[in-house]
Amino acid sequence: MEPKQLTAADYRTDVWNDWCPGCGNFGIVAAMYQALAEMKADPAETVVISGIGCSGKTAHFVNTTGVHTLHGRSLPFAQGIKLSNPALNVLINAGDGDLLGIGLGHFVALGRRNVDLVVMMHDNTVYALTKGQAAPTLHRGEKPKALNEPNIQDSVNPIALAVTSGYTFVARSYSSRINHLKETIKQAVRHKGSAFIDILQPCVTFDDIHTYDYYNKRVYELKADDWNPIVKDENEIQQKMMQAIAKSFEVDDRIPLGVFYENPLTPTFEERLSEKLPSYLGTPPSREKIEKNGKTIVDGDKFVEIFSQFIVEY
Amino acid sequence: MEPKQLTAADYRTDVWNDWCPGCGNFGIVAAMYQALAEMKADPAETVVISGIGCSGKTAHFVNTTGVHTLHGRSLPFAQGIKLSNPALNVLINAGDGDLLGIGLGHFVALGRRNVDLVVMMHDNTVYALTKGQAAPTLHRGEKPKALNEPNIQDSVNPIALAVTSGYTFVARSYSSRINHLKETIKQAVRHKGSAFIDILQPCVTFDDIHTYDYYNKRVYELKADDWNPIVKDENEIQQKMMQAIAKSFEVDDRIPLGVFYENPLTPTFEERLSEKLPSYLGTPPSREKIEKNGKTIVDGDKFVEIFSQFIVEY
Amino acid sequence: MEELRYILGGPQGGGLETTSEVLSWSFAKSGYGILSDREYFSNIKGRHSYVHATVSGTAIPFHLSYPVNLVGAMDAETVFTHFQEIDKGGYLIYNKDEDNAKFDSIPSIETELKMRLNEFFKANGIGRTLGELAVYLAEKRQINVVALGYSSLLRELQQEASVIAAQASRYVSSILIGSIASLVGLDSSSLAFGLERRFRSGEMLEHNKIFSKIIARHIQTFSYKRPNLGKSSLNRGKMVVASGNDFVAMAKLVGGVRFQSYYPITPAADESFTLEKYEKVGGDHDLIVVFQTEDEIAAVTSAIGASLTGARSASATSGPGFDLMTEGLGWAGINEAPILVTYYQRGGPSTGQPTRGSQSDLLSSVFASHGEFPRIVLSSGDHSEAFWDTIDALNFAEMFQTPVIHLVDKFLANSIASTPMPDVSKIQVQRGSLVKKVGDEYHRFDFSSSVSPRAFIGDERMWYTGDEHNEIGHIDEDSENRIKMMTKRMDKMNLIEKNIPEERRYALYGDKDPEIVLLGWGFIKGVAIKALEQLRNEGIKASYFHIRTFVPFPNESVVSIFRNVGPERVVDVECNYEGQAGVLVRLNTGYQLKKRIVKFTGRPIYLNELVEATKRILSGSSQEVLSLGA
Amino acid sequence: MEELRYILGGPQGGGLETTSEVLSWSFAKSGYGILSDREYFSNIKGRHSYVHATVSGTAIPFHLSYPVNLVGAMDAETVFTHFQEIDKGGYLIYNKDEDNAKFDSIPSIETELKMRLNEFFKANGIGRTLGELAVYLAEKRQINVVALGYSSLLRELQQEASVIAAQASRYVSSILIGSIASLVGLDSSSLAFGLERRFRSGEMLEHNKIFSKIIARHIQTFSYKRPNLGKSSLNRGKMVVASGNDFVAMAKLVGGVRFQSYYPITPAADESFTLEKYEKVGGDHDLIVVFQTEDEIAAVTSAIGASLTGARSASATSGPGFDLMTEGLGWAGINEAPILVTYYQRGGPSTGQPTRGSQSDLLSSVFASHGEFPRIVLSSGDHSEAFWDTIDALNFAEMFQTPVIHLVDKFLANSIASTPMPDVSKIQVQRGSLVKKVGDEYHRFDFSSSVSPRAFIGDERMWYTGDEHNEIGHIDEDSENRIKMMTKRMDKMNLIEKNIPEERRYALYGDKDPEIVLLGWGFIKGVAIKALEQLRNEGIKASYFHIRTFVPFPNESVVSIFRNVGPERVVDVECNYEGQAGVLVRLNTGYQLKKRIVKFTGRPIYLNELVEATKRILSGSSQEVLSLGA
Ligand SMILES: Cc1ncc(C[n+]2csc(CCOP(=O)(O)OP(=O)(O)O)c2C)c(N)n1
Ligand SMILES: Cc1ncc(C[n+]2csc(CCOP(=O)(O)OP(=O)(O)O)c2C)c(N)n1
Ligand code: SF4
Ligand code: SF4
Ligand SMILES: [Mg+2]
Ligand SMILES: [Mg+2]
Repeated sequence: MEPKQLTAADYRTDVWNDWCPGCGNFGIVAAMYQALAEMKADPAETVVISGIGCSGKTAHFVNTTGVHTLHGRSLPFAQGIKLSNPALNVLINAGDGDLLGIGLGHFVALGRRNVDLVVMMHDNTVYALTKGQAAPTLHRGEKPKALNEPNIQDSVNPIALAVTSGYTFVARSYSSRINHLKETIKQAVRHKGSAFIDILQPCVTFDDIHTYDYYNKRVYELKADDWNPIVKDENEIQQKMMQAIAKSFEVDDRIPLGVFYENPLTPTFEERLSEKLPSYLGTPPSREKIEKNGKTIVDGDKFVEIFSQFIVEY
Repeated sequence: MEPKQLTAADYRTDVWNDWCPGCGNFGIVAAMYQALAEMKADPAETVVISGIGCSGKTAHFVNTTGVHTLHGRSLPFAQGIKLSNPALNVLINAGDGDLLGIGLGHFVALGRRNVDLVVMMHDNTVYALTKGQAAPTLHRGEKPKALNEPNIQDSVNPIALAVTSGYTFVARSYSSRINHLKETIKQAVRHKGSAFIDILQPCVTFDDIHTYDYYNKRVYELKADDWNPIVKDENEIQQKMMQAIAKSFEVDDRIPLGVFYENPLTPTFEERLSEKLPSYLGTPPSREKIEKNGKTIVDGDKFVEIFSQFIVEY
Repeated sequence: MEELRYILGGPQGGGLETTSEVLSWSFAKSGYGILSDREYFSNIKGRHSYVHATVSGTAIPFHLSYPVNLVGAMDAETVFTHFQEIDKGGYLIYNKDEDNAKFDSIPSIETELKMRLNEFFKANGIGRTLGELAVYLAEKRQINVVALGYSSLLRELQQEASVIAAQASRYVSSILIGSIASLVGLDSSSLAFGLERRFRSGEMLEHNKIFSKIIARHIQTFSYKRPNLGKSSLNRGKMVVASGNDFVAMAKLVGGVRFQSYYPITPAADESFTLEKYEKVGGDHDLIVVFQTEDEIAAVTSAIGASLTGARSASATSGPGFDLMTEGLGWAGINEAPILVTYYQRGGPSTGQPTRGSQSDLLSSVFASHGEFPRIVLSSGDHSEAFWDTIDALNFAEMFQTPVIHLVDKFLANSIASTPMPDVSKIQVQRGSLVKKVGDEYHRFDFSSSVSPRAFIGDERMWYTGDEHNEIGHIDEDSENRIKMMTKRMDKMNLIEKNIPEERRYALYGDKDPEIVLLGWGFIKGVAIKALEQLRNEGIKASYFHIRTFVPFPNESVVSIFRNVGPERVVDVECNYEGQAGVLVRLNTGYQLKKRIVKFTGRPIYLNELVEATKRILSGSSQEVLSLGA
Repeated sequence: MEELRYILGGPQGGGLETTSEVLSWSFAKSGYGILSDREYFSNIKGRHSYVHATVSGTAIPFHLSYPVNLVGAMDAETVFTHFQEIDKGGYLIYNKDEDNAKFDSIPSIETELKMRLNEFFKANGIGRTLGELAVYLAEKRQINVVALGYSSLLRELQQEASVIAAQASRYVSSILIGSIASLVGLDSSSLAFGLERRFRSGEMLEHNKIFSKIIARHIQTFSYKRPNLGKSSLNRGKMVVASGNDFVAMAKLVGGVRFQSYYPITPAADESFTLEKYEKVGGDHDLIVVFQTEDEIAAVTSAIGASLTGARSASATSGPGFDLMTEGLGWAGINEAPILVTYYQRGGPSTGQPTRGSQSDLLSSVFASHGEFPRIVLSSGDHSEAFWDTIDALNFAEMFQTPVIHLVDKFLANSIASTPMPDVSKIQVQRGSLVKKVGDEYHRFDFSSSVSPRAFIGDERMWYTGDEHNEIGHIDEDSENRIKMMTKRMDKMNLIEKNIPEERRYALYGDKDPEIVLLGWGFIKGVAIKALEQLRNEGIKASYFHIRTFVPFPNESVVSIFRNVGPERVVDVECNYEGQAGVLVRLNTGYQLKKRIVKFTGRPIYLNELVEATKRILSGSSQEVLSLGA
């Protein structure tokens, strides 16, 4: 399909959006619509993949291909899709429970691969769709309204975890800074490798602590003049990682938004595959012809040639 | 049972140990036997819990209670055991595939809880028991002998991951420095909270890269004179975490052994539970009487009292 | 009127649950029995949700039916969704301020319903507005339309109770409480009781009391004949009014569960939330650790771990979570670890219909996990069964040292019923074969019996492994040992067969010499039993065979039913597509159920459709697919 | 001699596989058919492992049997473990250097075997040493004991081939190659072929050639009558000599799998390793991405993802991994995603007997995952079936757009067989209903057919969800849509019933008018067919009913078997405890299998024990539990 000139509104489906009025998720899809329009994303070649949760519904609200997967499993589904068709532009919308709770193993595994895709985490500190239990992003001692008692598990630090796991683009944005988020998404898409965006997303129904007000008072944007997250050469990697992790500890009074870490040098998984399978990018698994007129492309002679190791002639 | 004076040999079962001759695992159990003897561990109150892998067999070789669980699941089994009987001394022997591959979600979740137990990771860079595939600790580009091609996934950094996840005692030791390992285990047991020991463990059968020779040339012990991993007050936490993570990047030429991070201040999960359930440590789940002469301890009156919210009288 | 059936509808998150609860408490307090089902989308706020209840003073109701006598609508969508369900002479309470609302401009109404509405409005020559529909209902359908101006009511509340305008909207759902109480003539002390249960004390309570009086004044102005339930003839005494989830939670606490692990999932999680509320159980030294894990794998494995230390332990989940527990279940099986999984069935496959009901997880629970090990699978038919089954499940798990799966369907889990308080003195706690202080010679898997004496971790030294093992618990690959150990474990199925009597496995209701037998399980029980009554009134002799345990299966009794009435006259009634209990009937007895009434829309089976379907079966139909309910 | 049966034993990791491979290649090259099973502990080095083979020049063998004609022992443990299995007049090759070894001081021998040995030695009044045992075997059992001094042989090798002492031990396993080749009189070019296949070129190859000559010299010194296989009468042509794992891997490559994800697990992983070796498939532009994931959940879900983009995709696992795939399977079901899971069955439950075989995962694969969705379950009986079933499975997955589970048991997976090269020109690649360039109006789940035209992600815009959905793929909770969509999906089972013909579902071997019918599946095929022959020789008319597909089930044919021969004469033969295929027979046909021959020790069923058991059944026994094999 030829990319058409689509507007942000064109990237919205006519599925009724049933998020709670005022939900931070609206800002996230708004930024996605705009980013997709500005990037002239081809709807058939763009895939929005989500897990299960309020965030999971995103796949139905964006007018590209949408794959609404299982709770916690958006990343392996996404990798299957991307690795068999690396031409696709793959965006993932996952809940914080999705990604850092049940799906955490996949989260770290993706970092180790650096597959070229974008992971957007709807960071709302709760399991929203199951009615407000503590998500892994909720700090210990906090008690949003659905909890009987304050949370007794510590929170994970998503930025530090992403950096430690090998993500090569790690950023934070905020659902009500739509422009900032849109730009961050575009940067993440342009980045080659696994990109992670921690998106602060107020859940107006269940999280009465991390409200718009809470974030509005605390967030600030990292500025180029005193913050450079980009790895210029291999030797810088560790230092930039450390810098990002150190920055990620700022979460209480002032919450930084922006790119924490960006490393364009580590090869993507697709590049690693291409290295051993040179035709990979040209004819990836989804694009291979496997039959000619209903017959396998491997005929008898070819079979013998390929599998000579197994064949004995007597 | 009264603790008896047991020797290291008493902590060894008479199950035939079928690890490959020369395997690093022998050093690990040797250190465990000694540590248990020196700590006068009561065999009935000590529980060795393992996953599946060569490492998983450890539970059968130690003459305390042993629970050989499922691949990747040693930690949740262990938490169920420990939380229902917090008086137990719980030691976990897990493979690096076990813990940082399939079981990674549990690994991070445990850090968030700081349950008082000890996790020993048999870091041998391969899935040994399935014949030598790349484990999550194997670096990209390395090709131990069972691989057809060099590994194309990056390794995780176990120390950085443990620190980031909230483990309050994080150390590295080496299976052939039995004394160092024994002392580290004892420290870890004494520590209150989740303790993680990354144990370098040469797999002599499948890993022809990280051999004894490889490690012997590289390891060095962190010394008190220029290394202090201990958090003295809350304000130091971040700095000590950063220091540990920075140190964890040293993996190539020189590999540090010792305690990377130790934080005695964060309350354990058991303490957190006790705070809301004051009788928890005194009469934990496993020690509660739930019946009197075959009847429930909750009689009719008590039922009405407890569940008054549900009861209507007409 | 023998029973009152009502529907209350409104946007999810709009207070409907409060309304329903208050009414349930109030009805219960004034001596009526109530069953109240909750239907909702997988959504937090805004989508259409409703409560469907039956209230009766002659028998505790365990069924729902259409048409209803009353629809109370918080919003226009409720009217558009449910107007067809109101009986002639029934009532519609709605907000006339919305008279101009058109169904096709309500975004939350799903396309299919819009299309059906479109056809209906066209066919009946009505405009598309709520107002016109109301007129039509009053004139053409003989429905008593109680048109209230919700905003003016709220304004009155503001004035009389000095509620500030911004907060008045919190009381929209109270309009239904007040108007139904007034219409039905609920006594004011019962209403007050309901309100107090819900709001305890304070402003909200006071405002609600004032508001119900304001509303009553308005309702008085309608001259319609009032629905009259009559005085209750039910026995007086203590009633438990609670959801199925809560009944199970109560039973777990009373039955001795001291460790429950869970990962949130609809419709199971409510049980764990209740357990959390009661984590101190009720005594100074009793407590339950309710452990929210990172996933269901951790939920089941940590519960197994806890079980090894001697704590009675359990978990609760539904389909997707149960799938993830499959591997852990097998470990419990080979290690003979007592463990209870309460399995709340929702609509599948996959995420399916996460907030709707089903009975489609039976086969997966009977066969889940690779390899072979003994298990017990129980299923509950109503709230009281759910309570007692939980108690039994805990005992069975320890008596046979094996996993027990307790199936509860969402219909039961999320509906609120009034049930006489269980006689707690009848509860037995059977812990099976236990030992202590055996010392070095303790062999956890002693061959002496299928159920070896069990010591707790912490009391003795012992070994467990998921590998095949010898008596000590160490890995063993020898063939002879394998045969012995497999046989020891699998022999438990014989022990279970012997020790769980046939009568415990099923229940038979209705005519002793039936023309037709309905065979079902789970929440079908209530509606089926009521259907028997209706059928009898119409001269049809029917009975209901209720399966309570699937493993062990009530073979003998099923066989005798087939023998006695003939295979042609046994009808499989289930909330799934393929008739899963029917599959197990075939498997266990060889008999094939040739007639089926199935429903798989996620909504419960209603009395009227079951009766009708049964009659159609009697007239020759072999399969009925039910579809009622919005 | 019609067939040669041998056992080669030694410590795991000691080179036994090499020995076995070389011999297999060599026998195949000289025209014999071979089947060679591998038995090993869950251990990397040191525990006893052995190969059990049948070699024949009259028919390609698909069975194993006891007693064997020859045991080749790398170590004393092998002799202690297998000496009872040698036939009178058979051969024992062993290392006389170990003559002083006592069985009770060999730590790797399991307790139970030690106890059995103890009894045996006591009963026969022999000392506990290897040497004494050898004498006993030669004298009392008429066994031709080929006692070799392994260390002196290795010393000769060091001298003749100038191998340095430290490396000589690598050649212990070659001693068995050389001695068997020489004993059996394998022609030297076939032996060279076997060695070349294994060692390619270089030092190892040369040394082995020299060594086999050295060994032959020693073997010549024994005056025993040689086992004589005779010249092969098998057809000449291309034979594939490979394990079941490899046959499946070949079929996947040829059948068009372009994405395979896996997480290592015995006995499945070998398939993926082979795929990795052939990741370039064989052409410049053909490739397969073999994706090692972090767990089986990721394996199945990434394979499903790949499938959505149009790549034929598959995974391979065994019990514990399959359990973890359960949830993903349901997502594929509701999303009508073609996907193949090759399910290698090992001993369960739980970790069970991870390196042993079983057929105990049938029920879990038929019923895995909550809710209801169509699926196909195939099972293979031999290496050639495994090849063709894989091809079919891939086609079925796409034709019916649904998950396919292909059951292979470990016996088949890990045994090496020689099979005529498959006629590749017969392979059909059927991709089912595909579309491209439909544009905005593409509805992935179009109601027009049970199998909606399928476009690939990347070609069209479309939606998928695990929730119940409408034709577009968006979440939909409407009842009417639910009924349509469930029915559309479940109707595939009818389509499958219609399109997979009855003949494809089973195979029937043996007598047309049998006294007894063995009913089995999987690797039982080979031994059962051979058993028919033996039984016929003994005057018993028997047939073997082989189930090839469990979903769809060969109902008609099973029913007609029961009808024709009578339920008393059908015997369930399975490698599990409860007779799982029997359960499915009951479920699908109502017939109960009343006679059973089962084995659940993890070892395959052997010809002799099957024949014996069948005869016992014929004389009235109703259940036989087999136990043969070390
Ligand atoms: C295996 C499994 N377990 C549990 C659930 C139930 N569930 C649905 S949404 C959800 C949590 C969602 O939380 P999060 O991922 O943070 O997303 P949010 O709703 O906050 O966007 C859970 C636990 C499920 N669908 N699948
Ligand atoms: C669910 C599941 N998947 C796969 C396996 C197969 N398996 C057994 S051991 C093992 C890997 C062991 O590697 P590691 O955890 O590093 O332990 P090691 O053997 O190296 O000590 C695997 C994948 C399994 N037992 N269970
Ligand atoms: S529950 Fe929270 S996250 Fe979900 S839609 Fe409502 S506000 Fe948003
Ligand atoms: S395979 Fe490796 S890790 Fe396993 S026992 Fe052998 S040397 Fe040790
Ligand atoms: Mg969330
Ligand atoms: Mg390892």
